[in-house]
Amino acid sequence: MSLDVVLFTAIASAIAFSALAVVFSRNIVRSALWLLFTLIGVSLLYFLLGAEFVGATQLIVYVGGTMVLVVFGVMLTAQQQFLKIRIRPQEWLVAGILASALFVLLVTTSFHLGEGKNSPPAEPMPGSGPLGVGFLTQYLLPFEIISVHLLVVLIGAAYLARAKRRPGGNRD
Amino acid sequence: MTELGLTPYLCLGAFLFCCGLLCIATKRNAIGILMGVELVLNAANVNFVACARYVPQFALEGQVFALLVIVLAAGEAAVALAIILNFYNNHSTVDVDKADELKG
Amino acid sequence: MLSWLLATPGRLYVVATLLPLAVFALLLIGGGVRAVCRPYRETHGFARFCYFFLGGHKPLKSGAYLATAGIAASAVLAVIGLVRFLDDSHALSPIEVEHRWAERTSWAEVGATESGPAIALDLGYRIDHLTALLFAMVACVSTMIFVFSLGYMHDEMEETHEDHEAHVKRPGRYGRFFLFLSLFCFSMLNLLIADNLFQVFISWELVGVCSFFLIGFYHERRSAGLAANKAFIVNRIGDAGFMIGLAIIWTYFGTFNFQEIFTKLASDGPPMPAYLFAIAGIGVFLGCVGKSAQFPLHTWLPDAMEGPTPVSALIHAATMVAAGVYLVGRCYPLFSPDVRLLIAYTGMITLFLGATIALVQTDIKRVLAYSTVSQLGFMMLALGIGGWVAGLMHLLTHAFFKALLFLGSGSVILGCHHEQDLRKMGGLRRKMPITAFTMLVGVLAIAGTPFFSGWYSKDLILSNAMGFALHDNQHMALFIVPLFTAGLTAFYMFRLWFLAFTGQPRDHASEHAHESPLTMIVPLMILAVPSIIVAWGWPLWDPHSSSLAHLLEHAKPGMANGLDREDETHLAGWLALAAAALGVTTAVFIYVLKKVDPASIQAKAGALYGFLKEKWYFDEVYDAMFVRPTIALGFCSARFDKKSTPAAQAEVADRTMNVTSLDGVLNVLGLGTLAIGGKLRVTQSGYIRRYVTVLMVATLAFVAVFVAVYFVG
Amino acid sequence: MKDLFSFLPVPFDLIAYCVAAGVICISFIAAMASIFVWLERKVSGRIQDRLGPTRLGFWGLPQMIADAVKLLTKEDFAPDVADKFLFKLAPYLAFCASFIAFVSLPFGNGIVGHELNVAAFFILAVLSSEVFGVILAGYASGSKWSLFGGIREAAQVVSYEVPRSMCVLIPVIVAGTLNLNTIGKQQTGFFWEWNLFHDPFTFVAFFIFFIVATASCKRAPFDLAEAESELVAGFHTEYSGLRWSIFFMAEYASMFAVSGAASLLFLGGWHSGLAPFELSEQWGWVGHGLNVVVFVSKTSLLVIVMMWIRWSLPRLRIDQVMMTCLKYFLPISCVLLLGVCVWELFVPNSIETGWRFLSAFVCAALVFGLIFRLLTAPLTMPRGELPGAWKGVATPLMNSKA
Repeated sequence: MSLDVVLFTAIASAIAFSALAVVFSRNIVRSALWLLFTLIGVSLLYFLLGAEFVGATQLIVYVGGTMVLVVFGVMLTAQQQFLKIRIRPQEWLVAGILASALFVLLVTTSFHLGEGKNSPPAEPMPGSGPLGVGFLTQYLLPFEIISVHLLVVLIGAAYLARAKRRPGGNRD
Repeated sequence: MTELGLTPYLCLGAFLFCCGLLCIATKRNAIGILMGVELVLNAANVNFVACARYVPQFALEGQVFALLVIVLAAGEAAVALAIILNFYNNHSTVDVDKADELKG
Repeated sequence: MLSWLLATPGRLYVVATLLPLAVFALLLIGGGVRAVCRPYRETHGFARFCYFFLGGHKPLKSGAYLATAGIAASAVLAVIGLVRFLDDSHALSPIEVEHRWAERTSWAEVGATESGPAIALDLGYRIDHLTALLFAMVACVSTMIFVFSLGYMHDEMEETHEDHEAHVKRPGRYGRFFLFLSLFCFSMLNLLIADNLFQVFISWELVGVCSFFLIGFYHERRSAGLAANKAFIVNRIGDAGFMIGLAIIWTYFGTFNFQEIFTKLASDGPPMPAYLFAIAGIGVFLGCVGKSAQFPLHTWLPDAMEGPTPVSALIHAATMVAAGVYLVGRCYPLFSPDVRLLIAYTGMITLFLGATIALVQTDIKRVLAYSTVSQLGFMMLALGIGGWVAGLMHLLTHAFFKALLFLGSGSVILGCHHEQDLRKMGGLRRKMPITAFTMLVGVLAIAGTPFFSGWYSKDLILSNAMGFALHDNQHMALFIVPLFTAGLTAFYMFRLWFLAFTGQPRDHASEHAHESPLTMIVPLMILAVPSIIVAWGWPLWDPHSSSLAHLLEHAKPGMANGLDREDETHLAGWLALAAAALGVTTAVFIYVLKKVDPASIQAKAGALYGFLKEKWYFDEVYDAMFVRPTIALGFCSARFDKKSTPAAQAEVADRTMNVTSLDGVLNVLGLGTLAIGGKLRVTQSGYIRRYVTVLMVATLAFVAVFVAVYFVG
Repeated sequence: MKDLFSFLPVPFDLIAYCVAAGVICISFIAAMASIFVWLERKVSGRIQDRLGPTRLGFWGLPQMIADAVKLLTKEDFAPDVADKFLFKLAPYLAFCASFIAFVSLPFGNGIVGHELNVAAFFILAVLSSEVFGVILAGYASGSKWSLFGGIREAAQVVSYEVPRSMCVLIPVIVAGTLNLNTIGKQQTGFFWEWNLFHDPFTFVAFFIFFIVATASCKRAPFDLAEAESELVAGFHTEYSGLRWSIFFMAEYASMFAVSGAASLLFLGGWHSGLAPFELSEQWGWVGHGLNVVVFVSKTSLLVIVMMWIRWSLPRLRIDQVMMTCLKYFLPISCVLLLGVCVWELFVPNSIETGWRFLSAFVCAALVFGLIFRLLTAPLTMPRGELPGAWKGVATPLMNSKA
């Protein structure tokens, strides 16, 4: 048992537990919290894999940005009656069966796909330098698309979430 | 198991993916659905990065696309939340089942 | 610029070709800008300035001069080019000539592969004797026609022109006329210099559309619109055949370049089955039939007289109908012997048909139109029997004297205040002497009077025909009919001249006739000269020594050699002369000495007269064969869709569809879709988790298939 | 340092090392926190004429112990409406975030928990997730004041993250690496080698970074999340005792972390600026020790400056806070970023060297001048006496003198 295996086991079980907790939490705020732990766990996994830059990005964008937004949204809409809206048990059953079937299939696929890839190559993962160069050369187009996409999102989100003046002013 | 291969990562990704789907399928809260989507995206990202680590020719590609997915997810969350807030303003609820004006 | 031109003197021709296009573009842009600025003419500012700078309400007069100058420059360049080309072809080897007088560039490439080069659509020009001569002819004749038009179209210069036939008032269209004429000339010149069938086809269609515009120039008149449509539609029939021919050629040769096609043909023979080769030839010929008004597609040409007379002159002499004959000559190696025989017989039928109808026409332009049909028949006949040189030489000579005749008739019509009926003319010789004299030259030339250009070419055609007929006795008709028709030609042309110019005026229009202005007379006089001398050679009295024929010999395609079988005895020439003399004599008897009254002949042969007068009932036959069935089919289709209801409820009938027919089927489809949609819309529940469940099922299925295919299987 | 545990079998040596490093860090932070609490009292006492901290025992040091005892023994309660789980979890979340930043913060050459290649980025990332604890605390308390505080905090921190990241990028561009240890090593030598004096843009960037970092640590004058005049006590209204103190440990830890980052990025890190060589390479363990001392004192100096600011400036309004960030710091940091790029690309070395010496010596002259002035300025009060309203009140010093 190498350290990697120990760490992976620990982190992966934490992630798995958190992910399950996201699904099964009745309270949406709790869900958000567990999602936060999942995301942090995933970022730790990236560090474990040696993708430090991706891990740090996951932390700053996902944990520090996206999750703050989500929690923000939760808080803005959190009223007691919405915290615990449920669905019928039958739907739970159907979805659960389907998801577990899918999981079994995916795991089968994973075992096939992962065959022969037991040890990572000796050289470390390319760090932020090669990534930056890659973004400005080989992957310039996706990079630009993402940039424009972000701009559009910025404008769109600002437009959608702006304070609207209601003609009647019947609600605050 | 002395060596950690690609398979555990892929399995973890599969698990996250299924959790995400389950989350989308079982939540009625719009934000809960959004969380499910985030889980699914993370599942994909785990696979990307794991493949970047274990398949040498994907060393750069995997990370690049993981980064792109992260950034996209941020944008997606922003827009989704804007929509949800709008929905909340108009319907005073975040229960997506109430958003069925267009149903057949 | 000059050195650029002289480096490859063939570019002279390019410049000459593009000049009319440039003029066209300038006029078009000017007119367009004027039209755009028109709404702002009342305001001040740049738009108003543009509007009035470009002529304001008046037609573009300066545009007409520009167009004339352009085509005149083309003509000058064409003559220079002709002289230089003749020099070069004497002095240099064929390869050098090819190098100096041909260029091509790739316009569009299709299907470049690693194994082979792309198939390219080329644009290019190639000058040989045929092109050079025809180019000079077209440019010069067009110039004359342009100059003539400057005078003839004079009444279009008014700000408001009143059309007496259509009873409408409209702005004059002086500029527009020259706009179309320029495009017409460009198309024809481009067709001539083209070195490939593709470019020919483009120009071909441009010529067609220009003729459409020009025939329908007085589009307020219903007859003009119909004639334009007719010309266009009939040409489409021919062009359909042309397209088929092109498609076959492209498929099997992979190129449209004439030289490449001919080289392949000469070295390997046709690379396709014989029947396809024949179909390709017939297809191309069908295009020529449409363009050159051969039987059975000749019916559009007389109707095309609805356009202004200079347009008729241009169509009949220099451009449109010449294009068909030119293309037959150009594509000569594409025609197998059977197809050539078909060409010959088509020509024979056409020439007889045209001549017989021309006998009884009373409209001065229609007589000329049918004479054109007949003369084109002569050319086709000549080409069909192997008299390549004879046919194309007749094209050249005919262009000059037919242009002369048409412009002369234009002069007459203008002199008689737009009166075209020969029966109402008479005695114009004294009132318009120059027109009368120059037209006489044209009439003599077309009748085949010795030492006039027409004599040389027609003599050559008939001697070729006789040689062919003697060689193969079963085709004797190919000689007899033209010979007889030569007599008819002389008769009806002199009939025209006698009716118009001799005797006493028969109508007040001809009483008040006057000679035309100088701009119209001068082109007539100039055209009279080549009508006489263009085919001269030494010795003058030997029709076979014509220099024009010798020049054309150079351009003769290789496989045409040995096909022409002239008779050595010159018997055909004498016979033709005799036939012409007979025709002239008859005309003199009937119309000058008035020994026989035409009315009595008319009365005796009433049926035949009617038959000829009604143009062999071609229009009626076509009407019965094609037009009526088409309309009937349309009515049947309508009946199929609509319920039959009493005529009184026609509006109701329009709305009520027959549910068991096509419409019903479509309705069933639509309603069925609607019903299925109604059932399916329940699945669109608006619950995201349901959708996700479906999504999961789909993902499950896909992953399962993936696993099964890639790992298990 | 990893060699220390090499006697253990393979995975366990690392685990032991991690545990040891964690223990060291936590105890360091705890110690730091209590020292900073004491320091804060002293500073505020000096600045605002508060008497208590200056009186109790030797330099007021027993106050620290008294505080600790008070916090540890205070009743730990949670409101009824609170979400108990989240309420209890929130302080630890906040603390963890600050604590993790120390993993990659080098205290000396190689004296670092884990040398990350993206350390600068990593510190930003984990510090920005500290906000979660605050938000959750605000939400879980079940109090409107707390919720407002939490949401204010979220908005403020997320906004200030942007100019802060940009200001970090500026020295990173100069250094060409995100590795803080490397950045520290690059500034070996005299003080003009510090990134602060690299060019005018880094010089300005330092101050912007410091202000923005203050804001993102929710320190006054940007402490809108706990503005007692508006929100009672903001997100920690309902907290007391140990949990409350953990929030403050987190705050002091993150103050220390950003100050450490600032000193590493701009102020030469663990270099005193007075020796032309790397101490640890020349003098071994002694050098390492000196490095740590220099680094901690530099960083503590920056923390003291933060306290100084806190007790000197009035609090801003929340809209002013946001406007300052989005309308001023963001454009300024963008301009600085562009400027430093242009400088790196187009400015010749001679000018750069010239600027380096010029700015360094001017700054040094100013600092020395200030210190000289402070030391030589005449006292406004006789020694031992209190100023202002407290004039004439007896103090221990007076007593001792008397």
